[in-house]
Amino acid sequence: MNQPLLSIKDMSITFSSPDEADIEAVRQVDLVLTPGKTLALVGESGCGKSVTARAVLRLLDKNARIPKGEILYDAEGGRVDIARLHPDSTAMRAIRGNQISMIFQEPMSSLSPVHTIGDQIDEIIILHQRLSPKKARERTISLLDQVGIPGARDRSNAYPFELSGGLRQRAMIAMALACTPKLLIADEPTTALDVTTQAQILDLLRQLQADFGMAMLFITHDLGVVAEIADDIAVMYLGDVVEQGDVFEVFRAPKHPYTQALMNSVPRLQRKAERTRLTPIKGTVPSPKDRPVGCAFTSRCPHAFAPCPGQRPERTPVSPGHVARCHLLTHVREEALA
Amino acid sequence: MAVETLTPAEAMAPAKPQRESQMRLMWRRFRQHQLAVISLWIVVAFYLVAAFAEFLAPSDPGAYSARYTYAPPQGINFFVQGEDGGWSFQPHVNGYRSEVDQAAMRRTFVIDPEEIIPVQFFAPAEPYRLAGIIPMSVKLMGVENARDPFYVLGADRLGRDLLSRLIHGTRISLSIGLAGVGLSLFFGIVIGGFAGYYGGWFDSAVMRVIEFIRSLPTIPLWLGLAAAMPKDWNAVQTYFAITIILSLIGWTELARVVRGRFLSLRTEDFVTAAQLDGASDWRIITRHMVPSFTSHIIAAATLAIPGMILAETALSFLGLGLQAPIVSWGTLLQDAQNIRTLATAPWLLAPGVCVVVVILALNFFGDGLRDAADPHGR
Amino acid sequence: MLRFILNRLIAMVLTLWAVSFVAFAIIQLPPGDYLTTYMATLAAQGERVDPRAIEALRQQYGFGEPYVVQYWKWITGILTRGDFGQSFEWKAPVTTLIWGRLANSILLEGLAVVVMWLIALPIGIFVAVKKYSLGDYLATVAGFIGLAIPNFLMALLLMYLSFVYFGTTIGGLFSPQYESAHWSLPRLWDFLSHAWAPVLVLATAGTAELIRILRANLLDELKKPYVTTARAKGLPEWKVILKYPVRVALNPLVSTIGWLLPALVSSSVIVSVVLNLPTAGPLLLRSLTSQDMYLAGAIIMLLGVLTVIGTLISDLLLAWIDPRIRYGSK
Amino acid sequence: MRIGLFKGWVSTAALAAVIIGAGPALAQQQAPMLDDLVASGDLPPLEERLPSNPLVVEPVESIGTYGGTWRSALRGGLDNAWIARTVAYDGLVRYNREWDEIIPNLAESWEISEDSRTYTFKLREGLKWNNGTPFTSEDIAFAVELFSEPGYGVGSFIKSEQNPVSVEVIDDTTFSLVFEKPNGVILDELAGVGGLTLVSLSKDYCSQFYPKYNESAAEEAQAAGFQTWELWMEDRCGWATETIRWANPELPFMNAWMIEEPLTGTATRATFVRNPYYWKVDTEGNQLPYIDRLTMRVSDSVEEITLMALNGEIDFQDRHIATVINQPIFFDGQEQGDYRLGANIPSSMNTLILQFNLNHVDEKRRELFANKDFRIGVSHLLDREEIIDVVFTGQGEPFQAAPRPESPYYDEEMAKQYTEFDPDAAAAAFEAAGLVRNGEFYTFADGTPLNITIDMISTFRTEWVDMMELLQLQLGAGGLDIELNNIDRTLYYEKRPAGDFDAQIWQGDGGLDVVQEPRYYMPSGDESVWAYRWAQWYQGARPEIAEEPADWAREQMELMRTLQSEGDAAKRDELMKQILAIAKENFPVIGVSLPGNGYYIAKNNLRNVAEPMLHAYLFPTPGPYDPFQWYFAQE
Repeated sequence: MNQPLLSIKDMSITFSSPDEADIEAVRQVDLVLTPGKTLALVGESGCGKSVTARAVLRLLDKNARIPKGEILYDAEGGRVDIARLHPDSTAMRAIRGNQISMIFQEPMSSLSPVHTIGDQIDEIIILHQRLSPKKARERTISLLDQVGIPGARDRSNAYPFELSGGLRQRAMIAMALACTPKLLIADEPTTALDVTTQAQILDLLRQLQADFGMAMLFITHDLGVVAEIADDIAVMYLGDVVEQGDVFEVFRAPKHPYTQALMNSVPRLQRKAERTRLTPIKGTVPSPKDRPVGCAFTSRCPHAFAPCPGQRPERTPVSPGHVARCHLLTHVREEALA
Repeated sequence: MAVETLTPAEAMAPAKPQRESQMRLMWRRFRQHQLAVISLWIVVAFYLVAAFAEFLAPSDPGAYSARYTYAPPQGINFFVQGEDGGWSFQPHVNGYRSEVDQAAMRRTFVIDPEEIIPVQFFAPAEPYRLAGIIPMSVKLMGVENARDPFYVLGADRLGRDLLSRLIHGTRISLSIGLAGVGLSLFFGIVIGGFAGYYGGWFDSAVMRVIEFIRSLPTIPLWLGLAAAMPKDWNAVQTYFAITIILSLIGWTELARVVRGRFLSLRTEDFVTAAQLDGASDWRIITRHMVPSFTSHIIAAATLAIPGMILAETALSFLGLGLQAPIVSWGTLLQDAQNIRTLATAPWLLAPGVCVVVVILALNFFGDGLRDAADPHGR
Repeated sequence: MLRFILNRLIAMVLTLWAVSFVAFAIIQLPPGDYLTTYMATLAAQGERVDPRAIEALRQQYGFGEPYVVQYWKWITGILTRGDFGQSFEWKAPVTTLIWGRLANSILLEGLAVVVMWLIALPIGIFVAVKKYSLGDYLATVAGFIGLAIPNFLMALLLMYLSFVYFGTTIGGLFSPQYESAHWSLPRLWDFLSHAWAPVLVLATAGTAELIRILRANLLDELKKPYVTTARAKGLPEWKVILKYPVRVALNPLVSTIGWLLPALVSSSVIVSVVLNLPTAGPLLLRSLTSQDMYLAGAIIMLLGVLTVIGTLISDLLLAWIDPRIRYGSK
Repeated sequence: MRIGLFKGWVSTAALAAVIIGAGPALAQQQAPMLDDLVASGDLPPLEERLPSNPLVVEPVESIGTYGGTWRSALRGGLDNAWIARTVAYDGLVRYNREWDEIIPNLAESWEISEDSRTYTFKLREGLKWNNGTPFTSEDIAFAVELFSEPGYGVGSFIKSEQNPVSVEVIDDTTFSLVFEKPNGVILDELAGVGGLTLVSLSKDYCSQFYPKYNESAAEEAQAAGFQTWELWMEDRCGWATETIRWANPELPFMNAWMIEEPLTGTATRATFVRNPYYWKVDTEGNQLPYIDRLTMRVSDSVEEITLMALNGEIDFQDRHIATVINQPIFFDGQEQGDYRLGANIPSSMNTLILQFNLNHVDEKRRELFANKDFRIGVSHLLDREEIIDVVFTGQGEPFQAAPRPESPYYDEEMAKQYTEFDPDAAAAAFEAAGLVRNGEFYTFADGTPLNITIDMISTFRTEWVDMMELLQLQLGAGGLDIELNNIDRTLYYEKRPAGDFDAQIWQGDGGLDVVQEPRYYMPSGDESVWAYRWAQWYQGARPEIAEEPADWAREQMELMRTLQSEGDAAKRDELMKQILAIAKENFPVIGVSLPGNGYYIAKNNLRNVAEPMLHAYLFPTPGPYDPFQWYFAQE
């Protein structure tokens, strides 16, 4: 097993507001990213997966803090705790875009509407690699070519609105790869795309990962995508990582009721006669401020029992590399009946 | 480092499960803008002054005194030193020593610390009706002997009390702003509303007209209209005519806002739903659409008031607006519009200070309202 | 793009026609005509009015024709001969009176627009980035103070204060010795030492609106994902803000020039009167009050034309800097 | 600020062939700035430029030195009046500095026929326009010819229908003005600003625009962008003191200074430079003027002009800035600005004249306003001392509409009658006028309410607002319900013919210029607002509204007609006194107070400036005080 590239240890993120109590949006998350591997971060909207990903690049809003935990990154010059860097410091900026880069969900709005694709990619190359504008543009064109944009030279002078969604996302990827980063964070990169484009983009990402050997943090709510691209999976619910491990292991034997429920809500291709009703998760995600002290899933869990609301379940190893946070794994059934 | 401060609820959950009432939410957002909150109180204070002018003004704004032309401000002192050297509480103003300098054609004044004129609070006054309703016969402050000088903010060229004139002028100036905006609002909502709701040729026609009016410099319009006003109108008629002139130009901005809101609301689901339910247009507009953008309208209207107040002063400056003996900030400033005043009676610029403060306050208040009503900008 | 320009041009011609009509209507609104005002003015100066002279003038100027006829004569004169008619009061063709003054107006208002932007840009960016901070409030008050002080008062105060503290009178555009000199460095300096006051008054009166729009646009843009993208590139924060959201927020701001112009023209009338600037303003004011109708009509119309052209230019500018409009998307 | 004794008014020039001795032949000098021009031959030597007998002017204080620039300011580009007062005052004849005599100017002498119909003038020999062409009788004849054109909009005695005039040219320097009827006041007309019309055009230059002399003049006018030759003529050859006259630097002048930078519509200043052909010398034979140049800043901002004066950037000025309200700051600023204040004695005899409409169309009101007792009552209700105190800081004295104390027509009784504040007398007078007081206000005898609306204009004189507000309160206290109607000046004029206004106010013209401006003493013209319809009858105008005046007014009118055709000054005086006596008896209008002295601002180094100066429209101050002999002392 490779040396981890980035480890998030026991990280919490809190948001403050002028007239409300602070809210812990992410609590005690542990994640490990390894070169050449993809970690998928899965969960419903609002569960904190994007916040976690952005924390790695310190791109959080200014009312967000990381009060505890560390984000250890093996930079070229040694290990850095990103959690302790100032967001606008030189050290942080040297990592951003250069060693860790990010792809966003909306390729349209994530690209500046008033600059050409080429300009936007050139910029990052000039910034980190100190190339002349001319050379940077050559590199940009080869990158665009590499991500499969036809007529890359012409397209580099195009504005985002002149490209289709798929091409835009390819351009976005080209931008992210411009400095051959060690870690690529992809925040739902395929959500806004249609199905065929989605598959092409996933293919591209997989292939690029193979070419560049980078680690990838892939955020999605689509378990199908996870199956296609991930090596490891971490399932988040309302700020907690409830289950994580090898993707096959977790898919094969989900231990946390939430993971199980997620699995059940994905339709499978079956003969009509064999189809069973999908079991959607009951209720909706509560607001973080209504989250119980204990397991966040309590309010929607079909198995909820006595310790759930008041006591936070520990990380419990299920099998090597497979961990879940659920009282069901540590408490005996009798208590549940009691 | 991001810029926008979102509440955690907004940061975490895009779909808000529990809906706070629109107004409460707005008020909460409004409170974040502290400058707007302060401004709100300033605006309220000024309107209270306007409403209770008779009670607050120490004297009749028209009462003149030959002995005190251009008398400087006295200021109010609260303590007097007794013969034993001890200080006791006695609100008072000091008298003047003055002499006439014939060569220079003026009176010179020196505040006389010896002469103490006690100030009474809730002093008796000529009977009047407070805010036009409540019969009263006291005023906030006054001096016992009406012949004693009482010029807290100084006197003007006829020896009239500037403070009293300022207080009464507040009434005219602020109400002209309010009335002008009210009228503009009426035109704006009716015209803009129709344009936005029905769209089509009417909408484009209205928009062209609005663009046209906005492309005209306002001064010639004012001048032309003000000059065309029947000259034998009395003060009240002139006042209303000025209001109408101001709102004839002012309605365009409000109409634009209203139209914009109507256009965007027209396509929203709840309106479509109401239409499908067979609700009448009138019902849809009044029951569904108007309540949902009242806050924007209030904000836009608030931001339109300062323009009206400034316009009133500008018209007075050009000699076309309200004229003496009407007392407004514009006419008061007109008196202060000369080197002589700047050089020898700067206190007569006090109406200018009021204008500045009120304009700033109304602007910040309106901006705060707009921020709160529409967190995502325009 | 061509279509866009063409459409705008057609709209402009229509607007101009409407402006000319309104201009003529405005000068016809007040009761009486130039001669009644003329008599009143003479009498006010203690001069004696000779009714015979008035009668001769009345014939000479052709008063009493129907309104439409007068308008028709006027507008065809302008279109066919560039003849704006005769100024009664100056006894000179209107064209000889207005061009130089209009040029001064354009110069001053142009300078004011530039200064307005110079003031509004930093403040607008600052207050958006530092929303609801003490700095925000102070900068906002500073940016709005010019709006809040009535123009005439500010102009008068500046003139008086510069007399008291610098011992100079800053009225006009030049000191007497440079009045009719050729352009040179000292003359430019002299011009600047006079022009700062009106430009400042005009500029600060408009900054508030610019700041307000810039702030609203910028607050909007700052939340957009592309800003995060830019940050994720590793750009320093100031560069992120200046290069991306500010750049985008500037686009709609360009189009505000168009409708800032009418307000600017209006306030320049007042400022010019107080500071004695040889712009079209005082001429307009005087001609309106004396009912010198062809002169007033010509100035109102030309000011309208200026604003309409200004709007057109700002629209074209917007199209030029915003690729989305340039390439006809949306 | 003592006021010099004002002597007799009218010239005694009937036989006058006033010849002030020809200048000493020796030591004639010219300004150094002309020396080079003469040396280079661009300019003839001084002797060839001066007339054979130049007008010798006695300096006010001392012989001056050449040089310097007189800085002043115009309020806007149409402020021709200041140029008229400083540059233009050079007619055939002029007033002396005391305004009690008419003295030679361009004309060195004149004769008046027995019947007062023919006036024969003798011009100085060798007078030249500033371009060197001779000034002759032909120029006068040309002006009369041109201004008699019916379509030419000039107002002057030349166009008078009641007493038409013609010119007879006798020789180059001699001509006669011949009137149809006797004319006793023409010399006064010629000595005032109105007389400038006659001598303002050079035939040599202006005839090129006149179809009579140039067949293609009309086409040339078209080509120059003017619709008619009249407009083109007006543009090139503005008459007398018209603004347009100062816009054409080619136009020949006879004044001390000529146009250097013209006053065009776009000018920010107008400048004038010495006329090398000016035809006046000082007592040592030095050619005048002393001052090289005049620069007039064109400023639309009174406040700017005020600051310029305070800053010492103005050498002499009174117009626009020397107001009551500015007096304290100008007084205080004398040291800093290095200037002094001198007294201006106004020709006006009143700060405000209240004119009830004696010709009201409403029968009841006409009867009331025409009742002398009513007007006496109103006059007694005015607390004039208070108004003087509040509005004028104590300057002035209670005064009715009557000639000023400086005037030979001064009559203390006329000036002071009914001026004491006396509510009881007022009540008695109102009772005599048939008014009844029920409660707060008086009503007509039949009980109909009496509310009186007084029209006023605030934009013309700011102090009127203040005065009228006080007046309203004072009359109100005495039981008269007064409403103030602050209106536009145009409307002010338009209301007059309709006759349904109650009262209007105006300033007290005619304090010194009693004969020329008798509007408050008798119904003399449109400005006699109190008897507008009678005045129409007198003028023979507007027959649709003209009304036959009351007997006393008719008597005045007959006296005035006699006066105007009377050649003998003493007899004219007597006639005027009779008119005034009738006015005093009938008390048609109510005055408030005698205006205090005005002031002028002059730099400390500006010399030969008379103090005090009389100030009037007809006597265009400072013109009659000979600005061409002012000079800057060298320090």
